[in-house]
Amino acid sequence: MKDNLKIGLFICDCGGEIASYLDTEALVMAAEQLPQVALSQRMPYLCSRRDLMKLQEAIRGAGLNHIVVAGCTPRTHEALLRSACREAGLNGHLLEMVNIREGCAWVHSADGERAMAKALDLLKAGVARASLSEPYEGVKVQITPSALVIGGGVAGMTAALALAKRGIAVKLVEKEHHLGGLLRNLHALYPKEQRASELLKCQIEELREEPNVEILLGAQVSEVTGPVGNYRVVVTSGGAERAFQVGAIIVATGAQVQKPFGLFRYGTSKVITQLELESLLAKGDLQAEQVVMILCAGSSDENTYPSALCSLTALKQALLIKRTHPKVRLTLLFRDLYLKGDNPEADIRKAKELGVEFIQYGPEAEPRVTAEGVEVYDLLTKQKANLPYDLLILATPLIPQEDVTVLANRLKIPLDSHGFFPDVRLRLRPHGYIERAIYVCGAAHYPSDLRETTFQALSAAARAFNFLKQKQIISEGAMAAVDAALCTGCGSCVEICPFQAINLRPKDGLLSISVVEPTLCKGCGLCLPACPVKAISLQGDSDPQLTAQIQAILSSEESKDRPLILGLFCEWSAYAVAELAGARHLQYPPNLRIISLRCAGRIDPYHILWAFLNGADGVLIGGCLPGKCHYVRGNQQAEGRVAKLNDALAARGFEIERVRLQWFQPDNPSAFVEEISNFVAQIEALGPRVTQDRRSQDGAAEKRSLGAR
Amino acid sequence: MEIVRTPGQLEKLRRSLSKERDPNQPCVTVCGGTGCRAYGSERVLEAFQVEKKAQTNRVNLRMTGCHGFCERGPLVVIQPRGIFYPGVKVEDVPQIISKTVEKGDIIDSLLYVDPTTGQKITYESEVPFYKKQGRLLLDMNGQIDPTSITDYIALGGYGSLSKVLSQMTPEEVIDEVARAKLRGRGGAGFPTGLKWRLTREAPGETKYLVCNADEGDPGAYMDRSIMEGNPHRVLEGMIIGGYAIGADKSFVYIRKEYPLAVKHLGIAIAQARGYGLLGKDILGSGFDFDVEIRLGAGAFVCGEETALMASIEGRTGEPRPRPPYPSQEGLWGKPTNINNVKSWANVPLIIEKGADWYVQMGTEGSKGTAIFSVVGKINNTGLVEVPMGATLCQIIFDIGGGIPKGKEFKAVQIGGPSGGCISKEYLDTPIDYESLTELGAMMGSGGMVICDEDTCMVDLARYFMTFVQEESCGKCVPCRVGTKAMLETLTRITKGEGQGSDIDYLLELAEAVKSSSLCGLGQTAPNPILSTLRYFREEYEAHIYDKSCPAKVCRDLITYEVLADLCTGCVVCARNCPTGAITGERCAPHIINQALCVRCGLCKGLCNFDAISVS
Amino acid sequence: MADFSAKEVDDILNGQRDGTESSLILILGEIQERYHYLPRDALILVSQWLGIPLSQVYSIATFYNAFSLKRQGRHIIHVCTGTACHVRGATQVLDRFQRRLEIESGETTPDWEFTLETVNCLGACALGPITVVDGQYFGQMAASRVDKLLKEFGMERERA
Amino acid sequence: MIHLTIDNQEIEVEEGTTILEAAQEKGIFIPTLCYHEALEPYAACRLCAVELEGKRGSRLVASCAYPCEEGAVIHTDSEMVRRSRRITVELLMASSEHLPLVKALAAQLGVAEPRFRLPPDDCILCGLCVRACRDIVGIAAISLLNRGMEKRIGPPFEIASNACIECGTCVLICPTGALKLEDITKEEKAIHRWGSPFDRRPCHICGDHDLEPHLSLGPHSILGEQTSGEE
Repeated sequence: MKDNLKIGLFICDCGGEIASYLDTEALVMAAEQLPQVALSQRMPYLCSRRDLMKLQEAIRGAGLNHIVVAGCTPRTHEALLRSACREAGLNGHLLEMVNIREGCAWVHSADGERAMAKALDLLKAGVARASLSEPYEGVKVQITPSALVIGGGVAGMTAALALAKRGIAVKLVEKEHHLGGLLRNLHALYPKEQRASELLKCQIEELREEPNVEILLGAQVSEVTGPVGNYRVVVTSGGAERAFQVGAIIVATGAQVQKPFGLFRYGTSKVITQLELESLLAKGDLQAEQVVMILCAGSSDENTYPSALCSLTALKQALLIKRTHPKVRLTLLFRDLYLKGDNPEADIRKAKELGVEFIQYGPEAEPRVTAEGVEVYDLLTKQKANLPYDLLILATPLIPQEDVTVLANRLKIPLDSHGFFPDVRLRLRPHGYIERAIYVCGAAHYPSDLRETTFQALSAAARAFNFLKQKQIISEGAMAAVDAALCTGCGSCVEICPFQAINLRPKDGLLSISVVEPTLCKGCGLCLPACPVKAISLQGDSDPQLTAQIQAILSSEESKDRPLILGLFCEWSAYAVAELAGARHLQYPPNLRIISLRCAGRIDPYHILWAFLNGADGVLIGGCLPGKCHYVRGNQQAEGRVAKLNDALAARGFEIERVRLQWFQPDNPSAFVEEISNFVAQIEALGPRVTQDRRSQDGAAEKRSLGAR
Repeated sequence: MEIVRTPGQLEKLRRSLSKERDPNQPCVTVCGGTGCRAYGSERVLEAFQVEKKAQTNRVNLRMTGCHGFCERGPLVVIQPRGIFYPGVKVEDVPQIISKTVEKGDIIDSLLYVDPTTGQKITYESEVPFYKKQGRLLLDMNGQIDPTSITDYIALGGYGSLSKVLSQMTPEEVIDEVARAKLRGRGGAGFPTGLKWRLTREAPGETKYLVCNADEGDPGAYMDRSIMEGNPHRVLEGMIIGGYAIGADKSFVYIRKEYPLAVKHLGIAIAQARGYGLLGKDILGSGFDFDVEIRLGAGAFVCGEETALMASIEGRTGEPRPRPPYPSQEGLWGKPTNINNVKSWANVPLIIEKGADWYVQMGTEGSKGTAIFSVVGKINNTGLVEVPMGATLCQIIFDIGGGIPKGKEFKAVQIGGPSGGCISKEYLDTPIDYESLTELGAMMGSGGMVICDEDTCMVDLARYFMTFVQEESCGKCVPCRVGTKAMLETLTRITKGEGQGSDIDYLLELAEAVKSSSLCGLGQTAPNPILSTLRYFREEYEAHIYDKSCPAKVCRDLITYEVLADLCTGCVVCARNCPTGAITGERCAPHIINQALCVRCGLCKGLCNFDAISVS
Repeated sequence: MADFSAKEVDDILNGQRDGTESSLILILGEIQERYHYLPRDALILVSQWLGIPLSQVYSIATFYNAFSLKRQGRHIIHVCTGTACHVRGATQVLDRFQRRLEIESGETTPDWEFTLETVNCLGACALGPITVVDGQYFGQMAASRVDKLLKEFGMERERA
Repeated sequence: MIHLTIDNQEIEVEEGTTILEAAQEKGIFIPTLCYHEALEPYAACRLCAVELEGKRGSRLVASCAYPCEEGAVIHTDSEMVRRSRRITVELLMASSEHLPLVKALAAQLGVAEPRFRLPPDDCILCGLCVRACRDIVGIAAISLLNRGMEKRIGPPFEIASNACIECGTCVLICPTGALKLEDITKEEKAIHRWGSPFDRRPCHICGDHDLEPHLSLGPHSILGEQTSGEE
């Protein structure tokens, strides 16, 4: 506990949005009783110009050195309030926000009394946390004004060119020995039926003439390290290694066509894929009277996706065939037609005028292919049709490249369930999020046609350009620091850090100690639990702060809220969805006290013990779905630790059911509410925890020993 | 072309240029205003070029800006004598060259015939339309090629600028403009000198200057023809203004709908930069100034200064409350001085000839000239520039040549959507800012629409209300909903569904919209209604109570009929009637089936025997 | 009228090196010139390159008359409804166009041939009522001249 | 310090104070719709108009935006003011008579019936949500669209916004409850009024990224029996 502590507590009515559910006046009164609170004040609209001034006056006037604001979610207002504090001469990180709106008022509007109790606990926690917060400046990172483009297909080339034209130095890495990617195998393009080869030719020439672009063929990205805006990239080509710095990375690795072996007699001479047809058309030797096309081929099972691309290609090819070989009888079997563009119906009409037959089949009745023909149940005419064929074309979706996971790991960005690179779900991003400056475009992102790929490439380039334009970024986020005095140099943190931000440096000859590279550290805190001697502290989210917070949030003596449940939530998923539930005014039991963390992997088993020792009846840990962790492995580690902890708990005589690790989807609040309710129910079933009296010897001892850390 | 570095060099350049322009050297000028171009003046010019080659004649050809007499385009004037041929066709060109240019003979058949007196007129200066005007801003339009800076310089262009930069302090410039009592030609008539002073004295290093060329008022096009015909004078005015105010960056906000003006202005800016009259250290004075063009994307409200600035900054043209005024916080929060094209164009003249000369023109309160675009039911449609204080009568009858087809003059609408109608009782009022405002109209942009007996004033009011309704930005309630309410009511009236209470309701709405709207657009929007109600209330009452439209305009109150005795049964109307409402045997009188007739008036337009009557 | 191409838009943007908020309307203007409307993807690219919120770009695209978000026809007909033209009977002309093309002003014929627009004064009042087709002026218009005009621009008699 | 008179009360305020703020200090009530403490004045609803005496007679000014001037004489409840308020509210009623907020105002000012009507609408275009999203949250997911009578509020292209972080600020600042936070589809969530009108098939790959909704045609339209919604 620091002395000369002057905490200012400001509770916002939010123009009634909070005040109409919580008695803010009473909260102010209660807060005044808290130690270290020098000033406790109620504000009608803290985000209004007038109230912000009042806040600043208070800071200057009363000489406050820590601020706690109880109001809405930090996501909307923290930036505003921080800058207000700075103007008043207070380091922005001495501001602590307590979310009593989404986190309490709105979600317990049905139960005012208990909501009040909870709100007070949240306040106490905020104050406890604030009293230990330290000022710190963000880390400035100079941005290298150059970009790496991975993949030399249309997407990659377009993006590279767009950046180069604006004076950005670009390194274009292509694993093949020639540029062009998938487009090289295409014959004509939709909708203008322009020759693919020509388009490719002029694009490659344009690129080669561009001085700002360096093309590395037959090369692979073998290593990506360094901080955002300053990545150190190692590229290997033909055994030779090359390293260089880039500010931003564009991923345009494209995709490949799935070969539907074992489906629809694929492999037999008469059955080919769309791509194979392209080369036939290119060569111009198409001998067939009866052509059948099957769309969404073999995509009946759950884990596939209808791709707009297949439909477009099929339509384009149908038109082409009909134009060049009017005699051919052409039937197009589809489940869904996904079409885009100015007016796709026109093309469909054109196709029909040319005599293309369209037959829709249902998901339950896939077409059956025999040597003689294709059996299909026509949804419209409601009858079976048997179509003889001498050429069967299968529209199969694009699937990710084989080596995609390797790259994903190098770049430390997640893949979606299909193995494509998704966008970061910025929609529910936590506050203070800094972008990675890694942008994905083209088929690496999802199966997209040429028009869309070009668009995406340019859009990715645009985002990269605007990122690089800023010259430097300031990362405000929390930062890990090693206490050299305690570090034994065991190296477990070095192992665990997903961003290679920690290295061992020799210290006075014999033993070596860990050092954190601040520009690399993302402040996930995975290293803290890993350190056996607790030598690592996390700026802005230190262990003492967390323990104090836990103690305070559970402190309501003989709270009516038994069973009392502590939620330790990852801000990316569990906390985000909790806020969303708040925004929707969904109701869940007030028993839950939520603390938001950067990542579930930040949690140390003793935090959980500590919670129980302070009267928690249950602990719920919320993290991102497997593979969705924004710090690569955080959620897995959390899982491992909880498993280990269970024994320890059992030893201390707790039911292990009292701890649960739960994955949450950031955008599904109703599911969230469900989970919460049934966990609360489960704990209620177990009843309040019967342990030795809190003030008993060993309990206290336990507390001391833990608290000391 | 090399950069002009000092006033001396400019003067030297001017002398050498004017030497080249031998005054006795014959020169054919073809009007290149949008009006004449639409009549095909470009083709006429080509013909002249071809002919010039063919006849190996060393005549000078020049495509000039708008002469103003748009009614009779394409206009051709042969200098030095100023022989005037209106409505010239391509086939006339050869003889113009061979006769008039070569021999100096006048081609009688091409001369202009004064519709009132019926006599032929040879020289441009003697055409009543020009004779009775006092042309200040438009005078040069006929003499110079707007795409050539040398033409402008040869006639003394940029002389005022060099005078200002070499001999006057900014304060002196402002004083001169103030003494000239120049008032904003945008319509409101705020004293320009005062505005400049406010901006100059406003705190802040960076200041901006804007030329408002967003001439949105339907029926007014003098700004356009100045920018098309003499862009350099506008630029010169702006540079002088920039020097006086202490701004080094400026914008011209001009309508996209004026492609030619945009083009000419663009050329002018490029040329001025080329000669060092824009850019760094102009004429060695150490004063930097540059101009950028910003295009209006079709929003009348952007004529309002705060909306205009929003638009320049790249936002939607929504006005904001004033204060703060642009002179305090304008573009990007910096002091900004906004003036209309005509205001800027006046400046060089004031500097050149002096305030004392300028104040001799005009009335007590309003000095200088006013330009009106006289359009509508008038013989000589065109741009008219007269000294302030001229009477409507002079403009409409002496210059405008009166109402066509001997119809009866009914009213004149001045100032467009923000202006109002004035009835014939007031034809003799000398017009200036004050008198017009008293009469319930407004100088506005100077659009002057002449209405004859066939114009329905309710319909006219409704037209303007439709206009402002469409153009309202929709930000403030009175303007967004109020204008809609007024429009609905007017529509009801013109449909013959009006009620006794409607007039009072209109007045009430008009009052409220006028007093409580956010910006000028809303505050002036009711003027057309208020003024028509003031002078033509009986027409409203006719619509409401007798369900009739005296002017026979409002569709739902009229019927078309065939006058059997006049109808020759030529079946033209029957063949063209969009709804097939007209039937009848060839050579026998036709009949209009009123049930089918949609009163489009097509038949009346087509009938060569005036056999279709409206009642 | 050209089909949308993201690359072209990129070139337009690249032409505006000092790409700032202030040049936004000019840029949209150029895109409108090129395609006669503002394609969705174009707006997104503009917003991303200039770093202006898409919402702002979109609200500008919807605010100003000069911009259209719908694809336009091959021929664009502008009927001037300025005051001078109005008192000289522009309404009848507009009417006739609407009847013959079977669309309201601001709409495009289903066959993407004609788009009918009104404009508030082209400043050629002497010629009123005036109609502009693909930038070509036609003065002293009358309802009775509409059919002929449409024919000139290749509208077959059948419709209407 | 600036001295002025509001409703015959001499008052003293700091420079830069608006008339509205000054009046509120003194507990003088002025009705407002588009004004909000947390945002810059917008002066669009004109309900806060007050009478300002001047040399050339009185005029109405928007008190939310008009700064107090030395020696100004202001009336917040004169006949002039009441007349303008009555009309303004009557005009609001044209489309929003059903809103409690408007009802209350109408009752207060004694306006019985609007003399002209528009299609009912919950949104009164006060622009609070737009300004809050842009100026407070800093996201600018929504904006004012079109102009005049067509003016609306919505996200780009009026389909589910990708920029929206669903903080709900717009919803809670909306004075009329025109905005509701609701699910559109299982995949996408967007604010109810602004939902995509298209039938979006849940498509993992294409669905989320592409602003242009996929036009998924049923067999009928393909067989030409009917054309799809696009045209």
